[in-house]
Amino acid sequence: QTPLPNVRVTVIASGTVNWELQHMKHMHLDQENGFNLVINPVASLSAARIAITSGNADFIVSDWLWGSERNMKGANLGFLPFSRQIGSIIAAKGSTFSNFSDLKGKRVGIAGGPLNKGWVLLRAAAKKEGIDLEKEVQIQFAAPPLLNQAMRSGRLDLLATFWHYGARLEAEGYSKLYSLDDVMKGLGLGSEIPMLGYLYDQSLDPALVRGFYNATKQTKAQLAVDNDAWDRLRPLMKAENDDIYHGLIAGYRAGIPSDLSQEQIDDAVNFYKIIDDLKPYPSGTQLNPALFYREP
Amino acid sequence: MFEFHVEGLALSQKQVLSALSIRVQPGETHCLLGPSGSGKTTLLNLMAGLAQENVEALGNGAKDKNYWSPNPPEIGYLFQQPRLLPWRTIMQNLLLVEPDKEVVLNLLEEVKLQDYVDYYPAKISLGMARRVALVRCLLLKPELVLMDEPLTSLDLPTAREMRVLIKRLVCDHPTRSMLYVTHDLDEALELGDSVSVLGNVPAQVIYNSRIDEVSRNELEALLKH
Amino acid sequence: MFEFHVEGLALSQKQVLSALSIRVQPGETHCLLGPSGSGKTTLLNLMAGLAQENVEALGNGAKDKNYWSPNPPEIGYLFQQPRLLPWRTIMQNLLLVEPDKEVVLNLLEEVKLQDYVDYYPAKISLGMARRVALVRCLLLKPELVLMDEPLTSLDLPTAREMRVLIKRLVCDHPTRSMLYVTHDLDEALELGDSVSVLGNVPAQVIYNSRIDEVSRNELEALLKH
Amino acid sequence: MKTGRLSDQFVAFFCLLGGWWLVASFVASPLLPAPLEVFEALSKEFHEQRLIESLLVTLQRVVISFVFAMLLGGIIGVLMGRFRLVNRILDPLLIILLNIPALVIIILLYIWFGLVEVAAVAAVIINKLPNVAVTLREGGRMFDHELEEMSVMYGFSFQQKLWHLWWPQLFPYIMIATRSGLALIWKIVLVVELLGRSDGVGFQLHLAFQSFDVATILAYSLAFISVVQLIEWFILQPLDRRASRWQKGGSNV
Amino acid sequence: MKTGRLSDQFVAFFCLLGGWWLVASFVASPLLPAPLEVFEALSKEFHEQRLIESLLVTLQRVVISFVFAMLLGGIIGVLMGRFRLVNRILDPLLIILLNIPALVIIILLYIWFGLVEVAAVAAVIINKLPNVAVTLREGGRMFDHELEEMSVMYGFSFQQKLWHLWWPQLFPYIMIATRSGLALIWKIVLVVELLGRSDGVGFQLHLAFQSFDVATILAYSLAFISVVQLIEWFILQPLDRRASRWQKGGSNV
Ligand SMILES: Nc1ncnc2c1ncn2[C@@H]1O[C@H](COP(=O)(O)OP(=O)(O)OP(=O)(O)O)[C@@H](O)[C@H]1O
Ligand SMILES: Nc1ncnc2c1ncn2[C@@H]1O[C@H](COP(=O)(O)OP(=O)(O)OP(=O)(O)O)[C@@H](O)[C@H]1O
Ligand SMILES: [Mg+2]
Ligand SMILES: [Mg+2]
Repeated sequence: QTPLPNVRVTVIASGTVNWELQHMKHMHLDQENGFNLVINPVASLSAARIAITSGNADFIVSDWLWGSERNMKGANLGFLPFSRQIGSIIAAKGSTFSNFSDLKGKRVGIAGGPLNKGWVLLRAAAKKEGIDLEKEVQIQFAAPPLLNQAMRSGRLDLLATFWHYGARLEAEGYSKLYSLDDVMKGLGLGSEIPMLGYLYDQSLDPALVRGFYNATKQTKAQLAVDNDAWDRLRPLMKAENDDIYHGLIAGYRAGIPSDLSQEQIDDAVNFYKIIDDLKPYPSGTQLNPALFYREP
Repeated sequence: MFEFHVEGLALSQKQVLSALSIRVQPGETHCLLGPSGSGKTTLLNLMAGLAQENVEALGNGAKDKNYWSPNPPEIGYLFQQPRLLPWRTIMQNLLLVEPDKEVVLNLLEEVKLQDYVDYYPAKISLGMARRVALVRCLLLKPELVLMDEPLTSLDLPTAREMRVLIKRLVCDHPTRSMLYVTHDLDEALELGDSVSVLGNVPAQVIYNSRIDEVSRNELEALLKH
Repeated sequence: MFEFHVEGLALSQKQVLSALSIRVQPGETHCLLGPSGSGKTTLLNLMAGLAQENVEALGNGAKDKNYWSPNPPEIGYLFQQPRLLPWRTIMQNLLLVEPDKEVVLNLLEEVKLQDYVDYYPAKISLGMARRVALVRCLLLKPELVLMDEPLTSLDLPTAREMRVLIKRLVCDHPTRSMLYVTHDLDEALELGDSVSVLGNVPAQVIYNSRIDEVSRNELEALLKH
Repeated sequence: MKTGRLSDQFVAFFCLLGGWWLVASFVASPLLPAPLEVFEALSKEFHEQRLIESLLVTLQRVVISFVFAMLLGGIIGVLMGRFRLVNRILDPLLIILLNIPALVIIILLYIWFGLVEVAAVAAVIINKLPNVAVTLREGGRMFDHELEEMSVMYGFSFQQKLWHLWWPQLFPYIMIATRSGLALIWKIVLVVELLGRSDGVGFQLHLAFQSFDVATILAYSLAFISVVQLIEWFILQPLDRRASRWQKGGSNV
Repeated sequence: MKTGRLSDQFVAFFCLLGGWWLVASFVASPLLPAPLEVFEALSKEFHEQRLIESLLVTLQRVVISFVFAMLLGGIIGVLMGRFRLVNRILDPLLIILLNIPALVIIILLYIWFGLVEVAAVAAVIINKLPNVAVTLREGGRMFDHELEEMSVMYGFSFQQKLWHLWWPQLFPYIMIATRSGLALIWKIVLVVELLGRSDGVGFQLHLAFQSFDVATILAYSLAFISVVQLIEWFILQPLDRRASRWQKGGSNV
């Protein structure tokens, strides 16, 4: 009996991916699908990206935007859907925004930089109404924990952040301002494209990729219904209270994607164009759909 | 009259000065002789009020550090080493003490260094540096001048000229007093009005007299002790 | 015989040495007199082969920097300033030159500094530091010793003892030669076998003779030029 | 002489460039872009009007932080070097400030004062100040005792001491603090911008970094390095030369 | 004397602690935890066996990088200080290395050599080396010309020169490089660990940052600062004192 091949996945130690993989490992879903899962925790997304670029990881989780950009620069990455979560738009307590023109002059915090998906979608939607949000609001890019803090101390009116940071704020009584799903539909992107996914190098053995994909799907299916499994994961989640804990579970479950459909891939291509058009100097390049993994 | 009195002094636990008194009459020059390492420089430093670390003044009067009676005089001090600022030219060094360029140039001419005003101290010879230091000291106009072997490292004719200069500007000045440390008996006899000889370390005054009451041979014998 | 010849030397574009030759007989002592700033130290540095920046040797022989004929001798050099390592005690300074502690202690006793072996240079007087430097130089056993005013800042009796020491260890040594720079004519007359007088800067030899063919007065007159 | 010196540096510069170009064309990976690609990225950033603007913003932060850090750190350092008591009391604080991670200071200041410019600049100053202090403390310790005594005896005024006595002795230490200071401050400004500012080179670098755009990263780095190299050539090296004139090996009389 | 010196520092230390405690209890926010909370976080990390382990891993990286950076940087710096030609040729390279953002070096090395320990340590060394070089270059420049000549005339061997002539003159510069070096290296190690290691204090710190656990962040910072403070008390300060014995103000004969 030959030992199973190792599959190395580099994950952020405190991130949602880690929850999923820990469960997979615990239930031996990796062995069942013909590989041995090795989890390498790192402290930041950058570290994970370096890991796959330098060949020290087989899979990492990132968004397809990054994957496609790397591919344009000569990499050969593939994408397995991980989550449909895009991010959250959170409003300060007591604020009332009904349309985009209310946002004029407001202080908007954006996590991660100008490519934050929620922010891009907002801008695209506002642009349709003839408002250039980039010029009309006071933008504050910063690291997500800092922005959460700024929100709590009343230094922001609106916040576009990652969903698990948003979930914490929601648990504290802040409200989501926009449903990004609606915004996307408004932009003609109706198919709920998963933004985050497992990126891997396409030279990886296809059988392993398929095995890994199956294992994640089985894991997700279990986590979608099994509450006991979550209790086991709770220490990893650093949830200060039950509200946050349940918020995080709900968020995870809401993000579980389906297999990629052609429609979703088309939407991704369109979405890419929207982002490109929003740049001050659009590059005019197109998303290469070869990035996305299709069931053979 | 300036009277200096100390009960004793120790540097880093080593006693360097015994109890001693030095008296300088106003307008007069007092020469100080003594073997190498006997404590002359230490004595001058103490007189000048230079705070040294690890100093233990001994005896009474050590607390208030008032060694002078009645009052500490205004003091100018020519150190044993030139102590010029190496990063300033000769002229710049002197202008720090006397801003009037004319005065400085005149004195520099007297020590025959008028051609070296723009030289840095590292680029002149030791004897020249000593002369610059002498000029700097002569630019001050204090009540009491302390000079620590000002004319070593100079050739005989130059030393003689310098001696004349010092005599003219300090010794013959009616209100300026001087305490002059030297190893050269001729110098002492020529410049001094009175003389003290220090014994070996810890220094004490083993002889003190007016200069006209002492002969060269006597002094030489005293130094040999 | 050691013969040194240079066509001229300029430091930072200023000519310091003219063409000059110095001859030292093996086993003899040659004294060098000259006014302050005339170029004696520069000459000694050149002899010792100390590379100085901004030096322009003038004339022939300047290229290969071979000023000695037939061959450059082994040289020991007592600098005009003590140049002790300030961060090492007297003893450590000397042990760097002569590892045998006994020998060092013996010589230190001769200059009466045996009690100061563990002192750092900043804590001894200038005259004492000079004596330490003298000891360090005497620890070397070269063919030719260069000494640049070794006995300034010393009182008369001590200077006399040092002179005796130098005479015993260097001048009377059958194979050791010395070039001795001084401003003190008595010293020159006592120690030297021959004497040269340098003129003012740029230095050149204005007088050269065996010591027994010259009188003190003659030398004094020469120095005044 | 002067041209010789500069041309030497140019030769060294071009050798470096050549070496880089050789290695890059040998490796031929976008992760090690050739000089040309970097210059393309540079001109792209320039034409899209980001380069100059970011550089100016960052330089402004660098200059302000530099001035304050050098002044405060210098005074504290010299006092610590001169007076044992000051040293003993401030030393633990210095160690703490020196070793507290930049991240921590930046976060705390951002939290307390909000994501404002003052917090950013203050964070940089607090990060750099202990370095200056540590450097100038050694300078203060090495002051020449004999010259100090001389200045007292010859009645130097405070200004005279400052300019003619202390400054020349502190000069090498100030140069160390300046050179490594500029570099350090610029690096901290990058982190500060990365964590909580929306403009400046650090922000642009972060964007480029997110898409692993090494050419752009290098382009911005080179732009800043060029600025520093100009400062080096036209301010620091002339100062160096002026200050070493008096030394034995100095080149002027 | 010695106890007096240490107790002074303890007093200063406790004053600091007291001040912190006062401010913290006044502000009463989890973002400025009181000393007690930090110590709780510390003991929690200690009991969960992360503290010592992370600290050891990080310290190991710090020590290795420190040794190499000091050695290489020191040699290069002194040579640059002594020889004008070396200086002119290496100067542009030094400026580049000094000012290239740490991030860039770290990423490039990780990408080229993979996420291995060697790349991490090399990145730290390359980051720190130019700082050491810049510092020791000034040291090399200030060498005493007269003592140098003396050592030649009195036939000092290379070892004698190294130990008795050069080392004491370089000492203050080495202390600067050591003190600010330890701090800088530790900070870079943090970034290196953040970007590509799965252990060490930098890794833990960043995890704490993501959940905004300021108490834990401070706990780890304090743990490292304590280590440095111990180094300061038991290695650097005794060295300082030994090296200043010979000065005019020194306390021994
Ligand atoms: N900082 C110090 N610590 C300990 N001893 C010292 C210190 N400074 C000087 N001494 C000692 O004090 C004594 C006197 O030194 P001082 O410099 O006063 O001598 P001096 O009479 O000026 O000698 P010279 O004629 O050689 O200049 C010496 O024995 C010296 O060792
Ligand atoms: N580095 C230098 N650059 C320019 N000129 C110099 C330099 N060094 C010495 N000189 C000049 O050379 C001349 C001779 O100096 P040197 O030190 O040889 O004199 P010296 O004969 O030893 O005098 P002293 O008896 O005072 O020691 C002086 O006029 C001095 O100004
Ligand atoms: Mg003396
Ligand atoms: Mg001389």
